[in-house]
Amino acid sequence: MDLTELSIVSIKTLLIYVAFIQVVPVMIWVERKGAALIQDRPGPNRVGPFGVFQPIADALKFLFKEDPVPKEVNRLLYNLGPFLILLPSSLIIAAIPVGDRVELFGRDILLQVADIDVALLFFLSISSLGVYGILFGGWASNNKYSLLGAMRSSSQVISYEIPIALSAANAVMFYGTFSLRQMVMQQEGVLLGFLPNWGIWFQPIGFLVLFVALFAETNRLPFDLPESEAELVGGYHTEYGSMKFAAFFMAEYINLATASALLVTLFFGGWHVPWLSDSWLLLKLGSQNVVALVQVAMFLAKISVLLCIFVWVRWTVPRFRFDQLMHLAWGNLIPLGLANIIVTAILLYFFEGR
Amino acid sequence: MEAFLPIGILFLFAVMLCAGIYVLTNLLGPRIFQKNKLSTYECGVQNPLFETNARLPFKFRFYLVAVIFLLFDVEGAFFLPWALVYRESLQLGANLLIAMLVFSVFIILGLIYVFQNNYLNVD
Amino acid sequence: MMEFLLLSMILIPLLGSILNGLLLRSGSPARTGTLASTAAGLSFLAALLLCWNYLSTGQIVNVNFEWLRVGGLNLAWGFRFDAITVLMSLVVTGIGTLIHIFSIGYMDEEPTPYRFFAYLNLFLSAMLILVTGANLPVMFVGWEGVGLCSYLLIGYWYEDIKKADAGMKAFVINRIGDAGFLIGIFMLFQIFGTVDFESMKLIVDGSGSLNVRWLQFAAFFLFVGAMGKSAQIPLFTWLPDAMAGPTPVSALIHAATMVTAGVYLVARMGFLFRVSPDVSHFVATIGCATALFAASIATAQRDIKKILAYSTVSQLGFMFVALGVGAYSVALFHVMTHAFFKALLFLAAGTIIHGLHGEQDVCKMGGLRKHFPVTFITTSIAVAAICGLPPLSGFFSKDAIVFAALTGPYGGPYLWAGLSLASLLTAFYMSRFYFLVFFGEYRGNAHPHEGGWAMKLPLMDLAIGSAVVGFLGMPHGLHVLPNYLDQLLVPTVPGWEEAHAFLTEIQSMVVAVAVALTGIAIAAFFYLPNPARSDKAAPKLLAIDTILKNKYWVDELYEVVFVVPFRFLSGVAARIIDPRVIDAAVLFPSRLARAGGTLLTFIQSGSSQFYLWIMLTGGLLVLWQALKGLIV
Amino acid sequence: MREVFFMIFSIFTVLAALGVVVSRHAIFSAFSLVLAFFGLAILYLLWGTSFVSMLQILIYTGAIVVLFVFVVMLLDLKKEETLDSAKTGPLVMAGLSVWFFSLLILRALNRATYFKSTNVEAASDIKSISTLLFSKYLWGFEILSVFLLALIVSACVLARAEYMERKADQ
Amino acid sequence: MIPASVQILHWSHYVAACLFALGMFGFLIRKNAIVVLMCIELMLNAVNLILVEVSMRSGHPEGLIFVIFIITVAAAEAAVGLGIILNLYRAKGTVNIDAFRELQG
Repeated sequence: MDLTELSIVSIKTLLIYVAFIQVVPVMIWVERKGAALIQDRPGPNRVGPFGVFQPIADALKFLFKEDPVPKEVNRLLYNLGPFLILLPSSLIIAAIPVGDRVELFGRDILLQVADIDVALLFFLSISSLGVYGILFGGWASNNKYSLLGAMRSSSQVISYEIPIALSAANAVMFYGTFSLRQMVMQQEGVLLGFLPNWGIWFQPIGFLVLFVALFAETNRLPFDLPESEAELVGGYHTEYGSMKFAAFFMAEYINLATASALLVTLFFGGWHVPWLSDSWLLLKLGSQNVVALVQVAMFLAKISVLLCIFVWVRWTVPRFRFDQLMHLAWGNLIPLGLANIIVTAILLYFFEGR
Repeated sequence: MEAFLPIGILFLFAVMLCAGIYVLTNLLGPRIFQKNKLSTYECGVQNPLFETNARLPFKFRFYLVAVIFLLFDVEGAFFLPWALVYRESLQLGANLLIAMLVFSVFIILGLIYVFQNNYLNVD
Repeated sequence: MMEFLLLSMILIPLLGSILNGLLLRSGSPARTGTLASTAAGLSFLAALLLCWNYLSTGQIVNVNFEWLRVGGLNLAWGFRFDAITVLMSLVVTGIGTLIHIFSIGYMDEEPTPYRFFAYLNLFLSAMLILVTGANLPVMFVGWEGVGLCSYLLIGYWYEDIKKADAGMKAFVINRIGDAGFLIGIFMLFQIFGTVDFESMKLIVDGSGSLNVRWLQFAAFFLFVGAMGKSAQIPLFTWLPDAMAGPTPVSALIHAATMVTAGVYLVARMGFLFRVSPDVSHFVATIGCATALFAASIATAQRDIKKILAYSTVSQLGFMFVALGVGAYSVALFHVMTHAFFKALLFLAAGTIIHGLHGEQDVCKMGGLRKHFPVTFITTSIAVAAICGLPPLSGFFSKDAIVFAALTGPYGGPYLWAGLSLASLLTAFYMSRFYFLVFFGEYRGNAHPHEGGWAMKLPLMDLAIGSAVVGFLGMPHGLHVLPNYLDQLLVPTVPGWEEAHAFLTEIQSMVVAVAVALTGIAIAAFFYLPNPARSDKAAPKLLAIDTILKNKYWVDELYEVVFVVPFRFLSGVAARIIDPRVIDAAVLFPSRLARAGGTLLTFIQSGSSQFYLWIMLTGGLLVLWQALKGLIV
Repeated sequence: MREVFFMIFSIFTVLAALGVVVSRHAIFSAFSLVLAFFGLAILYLLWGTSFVSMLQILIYTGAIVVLFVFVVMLLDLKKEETLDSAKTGPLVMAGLSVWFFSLLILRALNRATYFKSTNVEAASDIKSISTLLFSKYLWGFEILSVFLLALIVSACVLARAEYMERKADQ
Repeated sequence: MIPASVQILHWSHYVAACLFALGMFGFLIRKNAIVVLMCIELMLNAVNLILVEVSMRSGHPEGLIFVIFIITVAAAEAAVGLGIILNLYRAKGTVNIDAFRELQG
């Protein structure tokens, strides 16, 4: 590893990391605008045109607010809480293949933080680390409600990890590799004439399980029972003020972004332009860099569509009761995922087995 | 092994971000501490009982969820390597399929057992 | 035929005792009494026939059965009927039968008479075994049987603790004697290799090269046995206490038969004592001492049976003097005569006590010649005989002994003087007894009545016997009748030739009669005029009354010398030695084990981490050793 | 380059492990356990087995320690004094001996021949491991499934949910 | 104490040894049952590390299969162990090992 390569890589990771962090203010704005639209009200429009600078205002507000630390709090874990959630969610970004590759400075740079051959497994493992933030945060703040909230939300998160693992296994079975980049490579071109060669057509149930599970994983609305204002006063982050509280939300939105990125890479062809194959694009646009640019734009477009869906679902679907939620995980999603794997295994056997 | 280097770098950036947040809030945030601010937030209900021992008497259900998650997580994890090699193995015959079917039979048995005694009806 | 007779003589009384004691157990004294007496009578008849056969044919009847064959010892159940046995068996069975008849009357109020008669018959058979035994072990069997019966009979009324103790005392002291007897038997077996009389006799008479010292020792130990059984000086205390038994018992056992067993033993082993001078001297001196000692005590006794008991001890002393000086035949002659008149005296005492309903104190009697006419006549004959008045048996046998003491092989003037003094005292106390009981007014408060004919008949027979028997052993000096007894006994018992002494036989007789008469005169002087105040007068003058009354405190002496230290020692053993030494030794290992155990409980501390720590270090050490070679 | 990382993360893991033993409250020991396993995962990465390290994070850190934290939260433990000085003497010795013992074992292993091969990073990627797992050790895999079923049953029985529930409510 | 010729020995050997030692050390010292279980996990991981290192350096991937099995067993051990500790806690109200002293002579 000589120095130049190192610097290139670090710059690349910084860029991608900053890009994903930018998602947070955008999402805040989209969320508020979306909620307003659904509830037929104007939403934030004071700060800048269409309230575009509202998120910045919120961010500054969080920065300047006081950060009260309750007395009998377990200091170390209390402070670590929010960051233990933020770290894993930001690590997951490394596995997402944003684009194909770019020729710069005479090198071929992959448009993703790290192209590891166990990317999907990496994604699964690191996402399972997220639980610690909730647990330690809830327990450390020495508050009955926060403890109960932590318990509930962590049991919800871990319960939904298994469906994710199963659907991931399903995808791996189909694509035959853990590397997300390879998966995206396999989703190029056209399928049956009129369909873009996406993974969703092959594993619709897998997509469905993963989609629902990812909702729970990110504590999005239908599943945001643990810190729902009405019941548990804010769940595990009741005791956190100002920026630490904001950290929770940043982590949540980053998780949202990575989740939708995963959905896109697994089922919606990643950075491929639908119906168009890369070679054709290279022919049309000439240089690879331009093609990469188009691919990245396509990737972002797909993600934003999904994000809007997330927001849309959040403000329309009512909240689950906790036991319904658990039942959904253990009673529906896991058996569905298992059945899905068995069915695809058998189908694969018939289509390809000798 | 080299592929994991960028992850390390990304980890560093993330740590920098968190440290930044932590430092900024401490620097910028005002420090006006009053007694009730420092007590844990009980939505206004002054209840001495909660003062002392905030740790909730244990809800055993949560422990059970964790245990069952652990075991099913292990079983789920076994699916991953299987999925990886399943497709090629089809050329060599269906023994991997049968193996997995047997494996999933036991998982289903486990699930049925768990549901029968409704260990998971977390209230 | 003769063998059968011999065996039947011995076994019939045994059969009688078994029938009475174990099978019939009938309550009425008449029925069991007659059964027992017939058994005794049959045995007496057998004895007579055997004697007639011996006297006529001189054939020594011998019966042998296989008993023990161990190592060098070849023991047989040997029974032998020779000269001495003639004499002894006649005395035993004859007097035995008379006493059986007498005791039928005596035992009329007893609730369990069959027990008494069973013991009596058993005693008879034991005595016969003793007498007819051909070798020492068989004799010892009889010896033990007799001891047992004496114990049983003395303690017949065992409810009374004193009587039971008396029985126990007799038995224990006899056992001491028996121990000496056993040691004697062992030594003899060691020396001769056989314990049969005949073979021993042949060896002693035959070879001259015997080691005399060992023989002396054996003889001495035999004499210790004799002392125990025949109540000589150190071991005589049991005989006076034995009076606790019923009177017929005293008569039969403690007068006539058992006590003479010791004399019979020494006489039978005469060939041995003949050869051991020192022991003979010792026997003589012991005999003389006992005679004097017992006679002196008898003078002060108030209990009628105690007087007779001490007189028996003294008479036994006379016999042992005879044996000591070597006149064995004379001793046996005195045994026979003494058996008759002493049994008679005892039976008379029995009738008197029976008549006075248990009153035994002489001072409370008196003037009984009116109430007991037959007893009076027979007792006067017996008293005359024992004092040694001429025509009666006592005179001949006692004077023969006194003369033998003077002229016997081991005799001497001092013995003669001692014996004369003893016979003086004998005359004195017997006449004292005679006057106190039969003369003066009756001082008791019971109304006396004489027993039936069953009691009188034996008295009369014995009286006749004690009068006539004397003529059998007439001393040579008188030249009236030949000494039939010597002719009978001398071949089997070593004879003796008189050494020249300052008195001839006739002169010694005259001196003896004078001594007797003076004794009687002194007694008459003191007791005849006023029997009432009699007891206070005589001995008090000499201020030795209290000593005599208390029997020289011999019993107390034994108590102090033996019993107290023994009790002290056993106490010490129980309190100190047992707990401290023995228990400690036993408990020490257990205490050690417990201590060890508690030490180990430290290991079982219960904390699982401690157990793990122990396992870890152990495992490490093992691994260290295992891998030592491999790595370091 | 690689040796440097080895050193850093070895020390990091050992310190974290020390944290587990020494920390006063069970929560801290759980937290340092997480760090230790994370360090170990990175060590596995440095050795080249990415699959095992991911598995380590997924199961060990993601499930087992979560269970530990759950239980710690369940039993509201007071702060406990960890090392009573009295016991440390012999047990420190135990630690030393264990370390020495493990080195002994390793030295023994070192002498074994098959160690001589250079540290070739042969078939260590995930595909080869998986194929090996499902070819040679298929039976182990099946037995594991039965084992896990038994585990589920036993864990549920041990937890005895309904009994505990009543007990907790008293 | 250890002879010089240890160049083959690698950093991870020492790490494994330390982990095992610390695990055993904690296992013997700590009074809290849960921490004891954690120390057991530590020990198991030390074994895993050795296995990984040896299998990678010798080129035989069987070691890794072993590691996978060990991980499952560790999961099993944790599940059942904690179940038992819960029962003990319910029985005695405490998790301190010294409270459970029934197994003694």
